[in-house]
Amino acid sequence: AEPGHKKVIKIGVTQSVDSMNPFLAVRLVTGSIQRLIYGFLTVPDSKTLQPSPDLAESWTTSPDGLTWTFKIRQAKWSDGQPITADDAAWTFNKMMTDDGAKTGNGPAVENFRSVSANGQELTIKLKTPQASMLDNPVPIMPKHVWEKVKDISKYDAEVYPTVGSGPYVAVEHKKDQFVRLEANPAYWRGRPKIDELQVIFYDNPAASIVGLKKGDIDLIGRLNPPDFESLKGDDNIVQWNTQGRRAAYLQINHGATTSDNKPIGDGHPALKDPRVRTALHYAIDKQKLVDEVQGGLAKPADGSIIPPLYKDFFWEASGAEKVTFDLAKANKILDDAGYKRGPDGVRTMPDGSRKLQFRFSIHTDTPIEDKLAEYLTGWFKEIGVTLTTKRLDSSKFTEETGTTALFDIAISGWSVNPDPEEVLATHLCSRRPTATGEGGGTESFYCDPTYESLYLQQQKELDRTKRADVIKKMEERLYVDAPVIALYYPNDLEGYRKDRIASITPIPEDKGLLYGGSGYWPFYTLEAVSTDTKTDGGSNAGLIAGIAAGVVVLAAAGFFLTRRRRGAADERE
Amino acid sequence: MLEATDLQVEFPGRGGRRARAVDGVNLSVGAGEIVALVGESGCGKTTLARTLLGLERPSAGRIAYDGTPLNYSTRSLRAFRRQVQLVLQDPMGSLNPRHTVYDAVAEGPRIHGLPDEESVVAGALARAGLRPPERFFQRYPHELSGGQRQRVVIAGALALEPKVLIADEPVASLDASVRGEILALLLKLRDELGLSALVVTHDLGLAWNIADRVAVMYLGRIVESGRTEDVLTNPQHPYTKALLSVLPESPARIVLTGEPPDPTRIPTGCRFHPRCQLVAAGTGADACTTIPLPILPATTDTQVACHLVPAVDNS
Amino acid sequence: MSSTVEELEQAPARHGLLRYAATKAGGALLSIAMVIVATFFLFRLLPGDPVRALAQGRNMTPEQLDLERARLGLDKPVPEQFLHFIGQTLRLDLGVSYEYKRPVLDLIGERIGSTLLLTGTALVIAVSLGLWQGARAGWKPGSRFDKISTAISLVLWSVPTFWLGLLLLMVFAAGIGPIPGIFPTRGSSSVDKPDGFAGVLDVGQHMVLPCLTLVAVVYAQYLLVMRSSVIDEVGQDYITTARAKGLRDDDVRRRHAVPNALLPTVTLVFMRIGFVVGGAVTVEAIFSWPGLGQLFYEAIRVPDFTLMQGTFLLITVSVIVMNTLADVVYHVLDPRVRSA
Amino acid sequence: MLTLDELSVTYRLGAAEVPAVRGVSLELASGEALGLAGESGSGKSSVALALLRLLPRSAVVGGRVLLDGEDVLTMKWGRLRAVRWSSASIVFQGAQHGLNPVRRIGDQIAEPLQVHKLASGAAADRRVRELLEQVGLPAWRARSYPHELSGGQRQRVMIAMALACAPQLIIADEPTTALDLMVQAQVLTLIRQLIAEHGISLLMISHDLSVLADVCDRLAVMYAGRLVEIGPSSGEFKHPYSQALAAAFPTVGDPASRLAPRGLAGDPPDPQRLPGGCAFRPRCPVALEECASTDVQLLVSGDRAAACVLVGE
Amino acid sequence: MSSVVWVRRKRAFGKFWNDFRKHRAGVSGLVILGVAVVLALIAPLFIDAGVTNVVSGTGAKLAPPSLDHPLGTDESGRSVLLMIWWGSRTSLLIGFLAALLSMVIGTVLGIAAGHFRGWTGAVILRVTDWFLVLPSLVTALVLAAILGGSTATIIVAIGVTSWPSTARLIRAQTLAVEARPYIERSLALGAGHWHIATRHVLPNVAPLLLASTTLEVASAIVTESTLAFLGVSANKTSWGTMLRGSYDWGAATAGAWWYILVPGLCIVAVVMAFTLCGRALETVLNPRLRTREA
Ligand SMILES: Nc1ncnc2c1ncn2[C@@H]1O[C@H](COP(=O)(O)OP(=O)(O)OP(=O)(O)O)[C@@H](O)[C@H]1O
Ligand SMILES: Nc1ncnc2c1ncn2[C@@H]1O[C@H](COP(=O)(O)OP(=O)(O)OP(=O)(O)O)[C@@H](O)[C@H]1O
Ligand SMILES: [Mg+2]
Ligand SMILES: [Mg+2]
Repeated sequence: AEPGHKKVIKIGVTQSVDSMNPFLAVRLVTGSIQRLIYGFLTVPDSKTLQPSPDLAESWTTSPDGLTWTFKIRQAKWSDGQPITADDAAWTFNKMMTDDGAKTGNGPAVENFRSVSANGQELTIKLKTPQASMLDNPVPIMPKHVWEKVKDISKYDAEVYPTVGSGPYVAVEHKKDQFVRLEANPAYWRGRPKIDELQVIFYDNPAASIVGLKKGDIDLIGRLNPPDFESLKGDDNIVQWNTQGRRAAYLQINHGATTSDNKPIGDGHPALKDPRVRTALHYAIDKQKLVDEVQGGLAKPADGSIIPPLYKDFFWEASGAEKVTFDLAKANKILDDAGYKRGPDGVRTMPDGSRKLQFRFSIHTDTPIEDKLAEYLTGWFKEIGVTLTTKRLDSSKFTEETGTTALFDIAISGWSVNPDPEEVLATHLCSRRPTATGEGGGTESFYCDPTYESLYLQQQKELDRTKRADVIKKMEERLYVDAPVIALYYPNDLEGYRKDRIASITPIPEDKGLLYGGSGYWPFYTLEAVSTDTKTDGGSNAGLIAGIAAGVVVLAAAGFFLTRRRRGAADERE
Repeated sequence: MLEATDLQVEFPGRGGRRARAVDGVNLSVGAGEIVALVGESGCGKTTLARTLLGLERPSAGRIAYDGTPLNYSTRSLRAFRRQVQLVLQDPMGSLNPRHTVYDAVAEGPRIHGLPDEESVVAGALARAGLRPPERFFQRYPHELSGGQRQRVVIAGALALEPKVLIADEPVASLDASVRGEILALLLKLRDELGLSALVVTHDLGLAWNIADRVAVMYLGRIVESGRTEDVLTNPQHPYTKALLSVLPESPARIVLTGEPPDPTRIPTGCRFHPRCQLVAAGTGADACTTIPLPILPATTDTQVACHLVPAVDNS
Repeated sequence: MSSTVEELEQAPARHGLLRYAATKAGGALLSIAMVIVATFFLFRLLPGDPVRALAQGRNMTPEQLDLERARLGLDKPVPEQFLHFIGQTLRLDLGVSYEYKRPVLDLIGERIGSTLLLTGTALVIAVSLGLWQGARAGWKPGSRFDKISTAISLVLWSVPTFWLGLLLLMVFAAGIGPIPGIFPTRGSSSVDKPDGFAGVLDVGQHMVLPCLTLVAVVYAQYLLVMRSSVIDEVGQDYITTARAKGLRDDDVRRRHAVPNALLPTVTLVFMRIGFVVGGAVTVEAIFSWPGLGQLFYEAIRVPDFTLMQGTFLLITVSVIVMNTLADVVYHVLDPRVRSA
Repeated sequence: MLTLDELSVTYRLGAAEVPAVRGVSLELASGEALGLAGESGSGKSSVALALLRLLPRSAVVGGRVLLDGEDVLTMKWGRLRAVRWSSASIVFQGAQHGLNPVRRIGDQIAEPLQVHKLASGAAADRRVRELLEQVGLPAWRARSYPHELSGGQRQRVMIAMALACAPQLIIADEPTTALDLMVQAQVLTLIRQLIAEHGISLLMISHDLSVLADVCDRLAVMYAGRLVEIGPSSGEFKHPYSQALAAAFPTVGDPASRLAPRGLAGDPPDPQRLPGGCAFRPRCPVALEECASTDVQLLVSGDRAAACVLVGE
Repeated sequence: MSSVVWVRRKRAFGKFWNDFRKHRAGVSGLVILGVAVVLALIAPLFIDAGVTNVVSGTGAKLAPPSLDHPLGTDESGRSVLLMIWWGSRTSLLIGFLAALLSMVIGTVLGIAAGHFRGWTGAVILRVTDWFLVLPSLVTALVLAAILGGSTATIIVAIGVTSWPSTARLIRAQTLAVEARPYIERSLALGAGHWHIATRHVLPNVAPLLLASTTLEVASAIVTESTLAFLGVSANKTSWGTMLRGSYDWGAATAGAWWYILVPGLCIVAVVMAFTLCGRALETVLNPRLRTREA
């Protein structure tokens, strides 16, 4: 492209980049940028979200599912060096051997026994079968560049242009301000259609909306409902509202235990009773929550922890199993189970020992959760259950709801990847904290034999359809047993300027996501409106106007003051 | 009554040097006697007065009241302060602007837990010439004239029925036309109650007005003392002579040059010699610059600390 | 008197300044030591397990957590951690950020420039404008100029910084009605910042709104302080003397009242630097200004233990240092205390 | 040279008015030294400040102040600035406050020279040195700051400053109050010597009659904003207030005052609440009935004039 | 005699009121303040915490001012007017209590630092100076983050970081008062530490303390709103949390100016009222300023 007529697209984000070193970075925004810079073994298909070839052209699995062989594509790094299986092997081996390199994606190689390379052939040996092998989140790094790094854990990777194998190359990063990416001409799928992609950081979400409306940025993802609403009515802006990757649910302390099955925490005993959990489930008007809390920009959850975006894996309740808002039914369940109402209308345990008074743990500083809490409190009151809200800052929240189990009901949620294994695993027995109260990563303290066996089954099942069936059974189990109660699936809300972005392909192509999606498709296919010039003219005009105004004001003030002074000089002291 | 012996008071001065504000003073105030302490600014008059009240600890020497040495424990200090009271220069400042006259006068009785507070206060006010006392009870200092304020301060002291009054420049900030009244009050109290008083002043006219005895202080020492008539009409010490000579009426002025001396650097020999008109005129003796003078004893007779004045016959 | 006497008299004075500066520096060091110790214990009070907080919901095995804990030195007993912390801090090592995995000092180093630029400019403007206006207002209390200035500053003084910033952003960056949004919505420079003078202009344009916000709130305080300081001087006899000498009113103010009134303000000006720093946290958050305040705010939100500790330490220590400097500067400026 | 004609000064305090000076008329001949006495609050300083229009804005000035025939009160500001200090200068009461604490005294002495364009640069320096020597201070003191000087030295600096523009008139407002006895004597000697040498007119204000009598040719006594007596400094006072004031400072050695302090009964008047008739009547030892109604003006008797009905007799 | 005292007090107050009345700004501040405080106090007679409950919002979301909702509604359809009214209770409570806390600490330490000359005073002064230079907002932010942002901790965080200036002021006043001759006189009468501190120093610093507390309340309210805005306050509805809400819910971009302006203007108005009052009190009660004005 001619200089000065570069096609530039600017994306606004409300999180700054934590580290340009993929071995260390954990933030979502950084992950999105890595997707654009580096190749992965596979990439979700733009239509079906099934794993499809990326750097790995093809792959095979041994019958026992323990050995995977990937054929690495004949392509070049952005600096012209060929990409080989050795690069991938080096990347994985580095993570397996260097603790410092585990920070970013450590768990992804946890199950690896060994990784070896032979020309373009990469062989990974696993400890146990793993169906999610094809959703490996590790970017493949150029060995010839990175092997020179002495201590990965201290390396900030601020070297530009970066050497990568994705559609873009990072050429500049200003901390807390922006990352500038240029099209990678050597990209194996072909050069992207625009010349430059800028990822611009806003600390203040309101300012980013202003920026989009003004044209300071061209696209912004991960909007919250009110900001999304405020884009309405702007002719230049497309409001992008689709199914999201996330499920929001309640986590219920149904008798938390440690990994050696010792009780932990101070959960309310009534919640151990599945009937109470079901009754609570009946007392939640999910549609109302969607309307009031999410401004209608979500889908009520008639399923479990996997959102309908992932058609293959989504399970929806039906028939008798299906729980719909019904306070009478909820009351009846509780009455039948022997939780009698006291004189104050609050139910007590059947033995009369405790009132059904639950705490609801939410985060500080999250109005959505506040609001949710108020609605739940209202409905639960109708069924004789008192709910008190307990606001916790995020570290305390994580500790109380994830390790020490000092909660009754807590807000929870998970953004699901194209392969749902990660979220399924958060409800495994092994994820409960150890006897010493450490570690874990459970989202529910759940430990259910049925669920466990189903999990093992889907892990080994390499046939996608069969595996999906097993996974749906797991979701059903969660739905019925209710250690977690799914509330709704928030929509993915984005906005972009159509006077700047000529076309952009979501992922999946049918009603998919833009910024928030998996893979690089939207930003690879992005096309800019061609009349593009640098926007400097405009901003300079503003500047000049501003300076001129300032000068006028100063001159006027100066004139006024000197006049006053001259006047005063001979008047009075 | 009140007697100071070889009193010395030091202050930490600049640069680690110590300022000897009072440098060896013997002074006594007899019963029913008014003693004036005169001297120029910074010579240590106020420090001496404060030390006599126990507000400042002497670094050497001692103070005795009625023969018993002053003890600095809280209790005995308090007891001592019922006997010896203070009147300060600035009556406005000596009264808390937020306390009424009654509160101000009753403060002493309250601290000492005297019974029948109100009659004590009324009595003290009446004695200080504020009659009828009730009319003044609820007034605030700013509603009084300067002279009335000073009377209130005196009444506050009288409320404790002290034996000795120490007055530091009691009329210096009062209007000329009012000062006579206050001085007359002091004289009257002496006559009626037998109160002793130490009046600190730089005004020789004042001393002449009311004092029985005068002590002239220079740089932390008393350089001449004796009966008022003797000292003021027939001064012996060159310093006293100079002080008297600069009074407007006096015929021949001896204006001393230089600044009031610095208590952190006391000259050797006679401490007055750098400014002494006799030394300047060359009539001084060698001793003036080299031999320190002895401290004058606390007698009531006229005495002078000067190498050039032949010792007065003390017999 | 001869000049040797003069030298004799001046020597201890100069000596006095040195000693004064040394005392002040000693005091500052003591304060810094207190800050360091306090910081350590303050941050140990933080609820929750920092390592878990770091995991941010990512699933980590107990072994990984242990590893992380060991890496951060959190597995050792508190006294040992304390000694380690002290030693580290004394070596000017503020530890490694949990979140960014990089030395806190590096992170600070990357952002301190923009903060200095913003707060420095704001401070210079606020001080000069505030002092100038305060001096004029205080010179004729009750005049129209005084009334207007005082009113403005009282309003500004009452306005929460962040709110003002938001309003300015909405009005002058977004544009409302006839007012065009001529100022950028974020950051300290454009992505395509041109070189040379145009680049300076670019940064200048970005700085207008955040700077205005900071100035507005801070300058009011300087104005009020200077005003009352000048009012204190106006009644002084030396002012009457100066007028009696036949000086013009303005000259009396400029040559006599203001220099004297400035002296007590010096300390206050510096004392308020802490306020500017505090204001910078909100302003940087609103205008996405990539500075220390933003880093600190981010550290609190994560929460990033070491980063929070490091930035807090740095901010506090620099304020202490500034204040100490102010004391010494005051000492040099005021001839009365200089040789006292 | 200086004529005050019915000068009045009234301070406005919110709604209240404080008549500080109520019709003062006097004349000061060239080369003459006039003393103005009176106790605190009688309006002495107000008179002094009114002479050069230095009063605060809350003061309303009436009457005329003729300086060499020109009315100071109606002068243009430019002219007034020119007159200030070059025709008449002031030595203030509190020398510690009359000097700017943060400027070197040399600069402060030179300032009027520069303002009135009489000298600048090296010439001004020379003049400053000269002036300092005139008041008996070493020239190097020009580089000192006020706080490095003692009270007496500062008062000398004030005097040097007053002399800077060689004015015909010096107004000295309590130049020795708050100074020590000996220092006071030094300063008075200096003033006496300077007016004798330069032929300057002097208006000296003090509350101490004896000090004034010592320096001045004529004495004026103020009470409650009025002149109550004016006459040569030698000789007996006629007004009972002046007499009482004189008696308040006893002569050492005078047996009459030994152990007999004398003063006036009653309190000084509050300018906001002056009694009708003669303002001094409530305290007057010899008050007559008519004093309650007649507001006595200055009555001339021989070489002095006094505002007392007894004087006319 | 006590009736005489009472009459005296009344007259003293009358004089004070006369002086105060002359400060028009101060009086208007006092009026605003009075209205705000009275409204906050009587709020429970008319409304309850229910108005801040999201579920009970009756209006449309972010509806502009109308007859039903004179100041519009927020993101949940709650009346901004009612929330402002109810929220004033939290804002004022935090303002007053934080100021009170800071005043108590400041007074005790200030008097102690001024009264005890030896090392006690020196140590207190050192500590005060140390706290004084700590950037108070930053410190409060850290404290609130560490202690969790309940109303009580916010009060503590603000109180603990704002006392040093009070202590400084009180110390300076104490020194000034103790330099007065009446302290010397009192000592000569036999007074002890306690007597001096309570009978002389405290009554003399009390008026200034009142003025400075008034100013302190103002800054506490601003600090609370800033802390709320920065998200460390898990408070009940206050003006600060409302502003935070307006920010979180995109009121600015949605053009819901009432939701941003009203709480902000309330803060400005009340803070300004406190400031005006405080300044007027200062001029009326501070003898130094008073003589200047005279
Ligand atoms: N608290 C103190 N600390 C240090 N030095 C002091 C203190 N009090 C007095 N001095 C010094 O002691 C010396 C004597 O002071 P003092 O006040 O007793 O003098 P004085 O004769 O009362 O003077 P004046 O007539 O001015 O009141 C002075 O040089 C003074 O500077
Ligand atoms: N700026 C002012 N505002 C109001 N009243 C004033 C002002 N200056 C002086 N006064 C009043 O005017 C009267 C005369 O004051 P002035 O200063 O002239 O008296 P003075 O004779 O110089 O007294 P002193 O001997 O105390 O200096 C006094 O009652 C005083 O309170
Ligand atoms: Mg004294
Ligand atoms: Mg005067």
